[in-house]
Amino acid sequence: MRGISRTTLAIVIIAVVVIAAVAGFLVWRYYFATPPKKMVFVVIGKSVHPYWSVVEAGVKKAGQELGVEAIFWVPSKEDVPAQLSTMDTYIAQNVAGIAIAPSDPSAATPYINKALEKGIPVITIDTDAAQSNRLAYLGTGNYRAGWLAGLLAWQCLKEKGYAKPGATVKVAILTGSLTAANSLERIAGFQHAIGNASKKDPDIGGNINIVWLGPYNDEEDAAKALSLASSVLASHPDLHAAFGVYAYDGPAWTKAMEGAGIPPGKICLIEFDVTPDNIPPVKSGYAYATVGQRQYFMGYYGVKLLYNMTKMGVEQALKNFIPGYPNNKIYDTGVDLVSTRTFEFTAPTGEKVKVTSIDDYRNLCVQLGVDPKLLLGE
Amino acid sequence: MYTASILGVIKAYIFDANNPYRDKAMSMLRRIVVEPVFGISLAIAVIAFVTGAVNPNFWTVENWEAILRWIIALSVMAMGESFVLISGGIDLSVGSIAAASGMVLAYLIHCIGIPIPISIFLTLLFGLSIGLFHGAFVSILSPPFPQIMPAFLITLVSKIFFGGFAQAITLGWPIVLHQYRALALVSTTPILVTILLITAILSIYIQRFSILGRYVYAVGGNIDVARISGVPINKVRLFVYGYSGVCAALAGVINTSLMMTAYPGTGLGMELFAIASNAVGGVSLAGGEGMALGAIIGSFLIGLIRNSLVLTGVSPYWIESVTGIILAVAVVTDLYRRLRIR
Amino acid sequence: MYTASILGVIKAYIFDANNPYRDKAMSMLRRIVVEPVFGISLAIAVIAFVTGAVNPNFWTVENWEAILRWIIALSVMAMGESFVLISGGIDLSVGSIAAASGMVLAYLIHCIGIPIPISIFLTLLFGLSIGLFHGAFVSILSPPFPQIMPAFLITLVSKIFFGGFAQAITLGWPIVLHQYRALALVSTTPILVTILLITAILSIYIQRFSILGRYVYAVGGNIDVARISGVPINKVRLFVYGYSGVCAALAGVINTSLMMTAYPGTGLGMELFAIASNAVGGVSLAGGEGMALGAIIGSFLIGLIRNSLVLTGVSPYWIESVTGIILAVAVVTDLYRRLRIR
Amino acid sequence: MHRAPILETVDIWKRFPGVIALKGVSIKVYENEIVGLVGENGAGKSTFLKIIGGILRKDSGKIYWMSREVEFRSPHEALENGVAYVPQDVNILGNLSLYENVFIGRENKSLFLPRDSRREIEASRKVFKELGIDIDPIIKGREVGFSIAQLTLIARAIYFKSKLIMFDEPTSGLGVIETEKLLNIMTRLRDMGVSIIFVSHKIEEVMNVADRIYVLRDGTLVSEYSREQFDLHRIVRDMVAREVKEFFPKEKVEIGNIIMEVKNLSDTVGFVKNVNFYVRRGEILGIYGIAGSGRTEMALTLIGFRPKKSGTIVIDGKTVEIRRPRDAINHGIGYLPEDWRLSLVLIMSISENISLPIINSLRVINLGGLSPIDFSSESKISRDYVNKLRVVPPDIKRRTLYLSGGNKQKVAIAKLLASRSKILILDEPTHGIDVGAKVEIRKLMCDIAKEGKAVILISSELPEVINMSDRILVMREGTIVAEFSRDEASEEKIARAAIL
Ligand SMILES: Nc1ncnc2c1ncn2[C@@H]1O[C@H](COP(=O)(O)OP(=O)(O)OP(=O)(O)O)[C@@H](O)[C@H]1O
Ligand SMILES: Nc1ncnc2c1ncn2[C@@H]1O[C@H](COP(=O)(O)OP(=O)(O)OP(=O)(O)O)[C@@H](O)[C@H]1O
Ligand SMILES: [Mg+2]
Ligand SMILES: [Mg+2]
Repeated sequence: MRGISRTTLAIVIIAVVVIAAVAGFLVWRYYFATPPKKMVFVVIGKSVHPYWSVVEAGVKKAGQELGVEAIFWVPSKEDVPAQLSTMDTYIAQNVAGIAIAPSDPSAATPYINKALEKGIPVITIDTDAAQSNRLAYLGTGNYRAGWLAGLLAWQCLKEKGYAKPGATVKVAILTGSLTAANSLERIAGFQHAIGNASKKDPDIGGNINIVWLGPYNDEEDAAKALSLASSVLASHPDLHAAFGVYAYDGPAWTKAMEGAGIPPGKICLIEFDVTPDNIPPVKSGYAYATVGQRQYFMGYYGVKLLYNMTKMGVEQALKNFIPGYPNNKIYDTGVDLVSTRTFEFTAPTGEKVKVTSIDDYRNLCVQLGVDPKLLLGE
Repeated sequence: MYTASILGVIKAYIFDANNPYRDKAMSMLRRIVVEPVFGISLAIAVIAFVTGAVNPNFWTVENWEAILRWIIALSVMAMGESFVLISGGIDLSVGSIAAASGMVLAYLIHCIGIPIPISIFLTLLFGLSIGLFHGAFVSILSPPFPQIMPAFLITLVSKIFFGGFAQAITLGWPIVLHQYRALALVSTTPILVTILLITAILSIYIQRFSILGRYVYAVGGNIDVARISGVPINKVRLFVYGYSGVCAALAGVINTSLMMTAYPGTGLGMELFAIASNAVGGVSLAGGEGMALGAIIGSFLIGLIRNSLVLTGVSPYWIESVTGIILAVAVVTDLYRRLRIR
Repeated sequence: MYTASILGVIKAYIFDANNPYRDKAMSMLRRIVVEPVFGISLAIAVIAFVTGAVNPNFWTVENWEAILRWIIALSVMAMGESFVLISGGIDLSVGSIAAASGMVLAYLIHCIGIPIPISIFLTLLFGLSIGLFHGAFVSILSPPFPQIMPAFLITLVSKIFFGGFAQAITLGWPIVLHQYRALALVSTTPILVTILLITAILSIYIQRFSILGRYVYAVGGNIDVARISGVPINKVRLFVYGYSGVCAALAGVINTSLMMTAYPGTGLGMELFAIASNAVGGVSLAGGEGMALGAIIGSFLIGLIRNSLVLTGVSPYWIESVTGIILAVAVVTDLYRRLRIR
Repeated sequence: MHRAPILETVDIWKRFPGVIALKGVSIKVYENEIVGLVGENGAGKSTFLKIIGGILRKDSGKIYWMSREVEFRSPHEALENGVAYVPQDVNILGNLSLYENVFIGRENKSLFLPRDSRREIEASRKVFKELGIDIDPIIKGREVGFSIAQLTLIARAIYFKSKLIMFDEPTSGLGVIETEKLLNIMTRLRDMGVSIIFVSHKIEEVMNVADRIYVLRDGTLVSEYSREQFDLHRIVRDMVAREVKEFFPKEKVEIGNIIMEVKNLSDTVGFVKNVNFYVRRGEILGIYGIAGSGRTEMALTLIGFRPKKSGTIVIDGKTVEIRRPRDAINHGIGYLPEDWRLSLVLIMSISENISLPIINSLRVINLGGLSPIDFSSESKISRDYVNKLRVVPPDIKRRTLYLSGGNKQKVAIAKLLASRSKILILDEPTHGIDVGAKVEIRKLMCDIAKEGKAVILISSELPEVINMSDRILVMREGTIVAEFSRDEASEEKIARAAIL
């Protein structure tokens, strides 16, 4: 009375596996006989995040324009093995080209090189893997973006008069990961910029004591970010500057400040990314500015560049696209610094820094072909 | 003032030797509070003392509000989880349900335009129905299987599914709710405390004083015996998973109201802390033992550790490891104490 | 060719009615393979068929190599976990141990300059010692506590601690190992397959054919009975947690070799999939039942689902949710089947 | 005199994988009646009761309850209809208090209402007293031993006077006094209008109280006796299909020198106080005591399962250190727990259970823990004992979980015998076992003694102790209070020593 006997089960299993295998093989043969359909390009992002949704929009647009299949793939959280195993899968499929934003550049290097050896063109976007043989890099380094955030913070500290000779300045950093490369690079850029500016600033000349708090890790959980920010404010009510490394970190700082009764503008808060959530803090004056990367172009030009490589050859495509090729293999997509007003200042490091107002940024979006609602909300 | 009056009542009970109810009240107090809580409370006191010594800001009202704000969502979730654990099951989905609930709430309010109270109600209903589904699944398969198996599997599936679902509905974008001022009310301190109190009182009442509570313990103690004794085991399980679902959804609502923005990632992974809060607070993962109060104390300990590590200026890179060590010490102390009581 | 000869042997066994070993072999086959595997194998076959139909590249050798490469670490980890689960405990720390082991390996090779084989050996020793510590902790406290309690607590603490530790040693930065060519050998397909085979054979041998294995099942089935029957329950638990620790460290080594970089986040959270692989593969989370082969099949299913979702072009936003649904269907089919056999 | 039956079953069939437990059983139970149901182990008695009580589902057949066809889908539903089942697998909820165990599932109130603990405590104190035990109902289920647990279940059944109570071997773990009380209560309940189905392997008890007896063999009803026709030997013959003449086959054995001596044994909590005794080769030493007298605790402390405060154990003249059961096994002491829940891993098969204590020696080559198991000698040993003790079904690959209560006990005994210890402590070895098998096991005890080994027989069945032992110790409140040689022992003397 056991229903089916075990032996029958065994035979059924073997039968099912065999049938599946044979059927799969036949289907494969069938497809093999027909010529491949569309070319397939793959763009691999880092995690499900508004930032990457904008990249995706660029990818889809390019795919549409070129009439090719442009696949965009992200793991749900930053996850190096998941990203690389997916890349491995696409390599196994012999796609026409891959653009990847490696979560860990050095871990991705073997796979980038492997794809190139198989003849699949690979470029990096958002985060570079400089030691690999990738054909080109599209994007603004996160280090550079963090650097600009640092310069902004320094400018704000000066404006508010916190940065005085001999003063102590407390700067706190909140991030979603202590291991993801973009976070590490943004933080490094931010810290180096402030350190550099404080030394080069003629008024200060390094005569200032900068206390770094953090980076505190909220594990990509906005509620945890808020609780950490509140704790930091509670223990350091005299905080001077704050940096939110991931998109929701800026709003979390803002909420925490509201909760602790700190008035807008008292703390120099620099946000990262332009999402509908990052704009209210800027408008209300809690945030000095937010740093936006033009990620749309990484997706859009990424696919176009890969397409051209397959059509006109790698060298030609790169020569047409990147100024200064072959000495330079980096295409800078640029960074936007968004605040309530448009202004410009010269940082102590000698760089000219341009800040756009929200309205100007909206116009810029329209001009570049991005739906501003996506980035700025209503 | 509130605190003062409670203290007054306690004092009256403890010091007035003529009070005829004193002994009774004391024994009840012991049963409800002291027993499961002593070891951990000690840990809490030590941590508070040390942190206060290192950083006097620890004792400011703002700081305690900050601690409280974050803990409440976790406590509520952990209380729901405590029912499931006591009944001998496990609910791995609470974090993802909280995340999905936050998104559902925002979707209802912002994209459909349903009034806030109704949206909250519908969100809780959403949590409830997921929980009931878990309860039904577990009931169908267990017995004959040991409860933990279908429970682990189906709630794991839900964890994965609803975690993905939360991200997928807006393709990862947050839903901003700044314009819905009324929603912020939910996360004002008095309301938060009220939510905590109501959930705690309800949970403790059910567990310790109601018939249903006895059934929950019975099912967790030995489901076969409970069944033979005439306990409606399936109703009990529908209830515990449903309750856990509602609590998780409530945690999602609290999180969303705190940020006034629904982020798909908020709450993901929180189930681990909810279960850990219970384990730390003396709720047996083997079922049949423990109480909701333990869950609250456990989540309080976890929240406190996080706060105190920030306040004492421990390097953020070592925060995780130090958290691990402190938890270990607290837990070992507590287990050791209970070992001696046995 | 390899396949052909295996098929030949199988054919001889099945169809040659005069073969005196046939019945024995069949019954062994049944005991080792068929029982725990049927429902899931069906799911695997269906997924393979559908994916192959949608995307013919699925059946290429490269693709299968890619699948294999990325599930071996999980399989190895899951096999270690299967011992702990069968013994009635739980090990939540395996993901973090893998992460920490990867960093330790890189540290030994790169920062101290120890030869690669010795470094790998020391790393495995590192995993072993953590596991033995868990085993000792659980043994001290259980009985009188149910095993799952101290097991959950101490491995949770280790999960938090070693997760943090992995981040802290380099302040979150990866250690690059590209210049150590020999390390890459570990993750070439033949070596990976060898590792899998050796671990699998060893695990299956211990569980099904050795005295120690019998003890592991007895401890998971009823620890009091095991004790009164003279089973050395503490040695058994030292063994299972130690084995699990070694397997986790091995998974960390494989991951590091695959990427030629030790990235502190690699492996964190993997314990959930290791436990899920077991649950899916029929290892009872209540202890006493199941086998390592189930763990392999379970992790294979998980790896296959990931691959097939990429190949069929499911939107990445829905991948998690779809994974959840497929797992649910697989698991329900399997549970239902086992329900009927019981 | 009888009206329509209160319960009638017609042609009930039940199949399990590998066995047919019931092959068309039809019985009737009238109001105000005690119906005895007897049969060998594995005959299907419990299965039958469980089907009526809504715990199992029948495959076919009809059940009429108060002349209405019913099928209870859960015990909950059965209870609501006035049908109560007192299970044989005595198990109470360890994490709840005794009074909660009495009342659980029968509060008959809405789930969310508060419980009425005070009333429940008082009420259960009263029923316990009625059953002759003076125990605080607040203590947790896990803290009491087998017989108190048994009595708690009984208390539960008699407090709520259901219309039909089915007792499945309620007396198996009880001593004479409690048994007496229970039988009295049963007759009283009957006179109050409650119908009772009474399953027991102690046929005399059944004959004492029952109005009718059904005999079940191998899933079929073989005979029905009304009170006037009761005849022990005929009933037993119907059960086991052969003649059983001698119930206590004691053989005279030459008694050798002392094999084990226990001095000053005390545990840490005071259930065992200063126990001193010795046992000799070839001797069967009986230990008697009432429920809670500490015999089980003494044995568990002796073998190192419970923590020991003081005590020396001398085996063959050498003082040995026993800190855990493993040591006891290594020194040749085998223990049969009073409850098979402590001797069987239920999810393991019969052979795996039998071989568990000796698996270490069943290896093909010696690789320590990694040694391969010698499966063929494992199954050979198991098969031997399964045949010897007539375990049904004799399938050594079957999980013990699926065996009937008595067969579980038989496997537990097999497990002990297989370890071939030189000192055997048998704690209630024959409870739950059918008459035929009881005799077999008693014969085995004599055989063991003949081999020059020693047997310590802990039993609540006074005739068994008196007829099988060479010497009898009586325990009370954790210590040994009296000793009788075989010749001086009488039921009365022993009972007096145990109670006073
Ligand atoms: N859940 C089950 N699965 C499979 N077989 C079972 C199950 N329960 C009982 N059986 C089988 O059914 C038969 C009847 O068992 P039952 O428990 O009714 O016997 P019983 O007459 O009560 O015996 P005992 O006197 O030993 O209690 C036995 O052979 C037993 O092995
Ligand atoms: N009347 C009682 N009052 C309090 N505790 C009791 C009582 N009877 C038994 N106990 C507790 O229950 C435990 C064992 O009881 P149980 O009746 O199962 O013993 P038993 O095994 O039948 O008898 P023995 O101990 O003589 O073998 C004892 O440790 C005792 O503490
Ligand atoms: Mg029975
Ligand atoms: Mg006893």
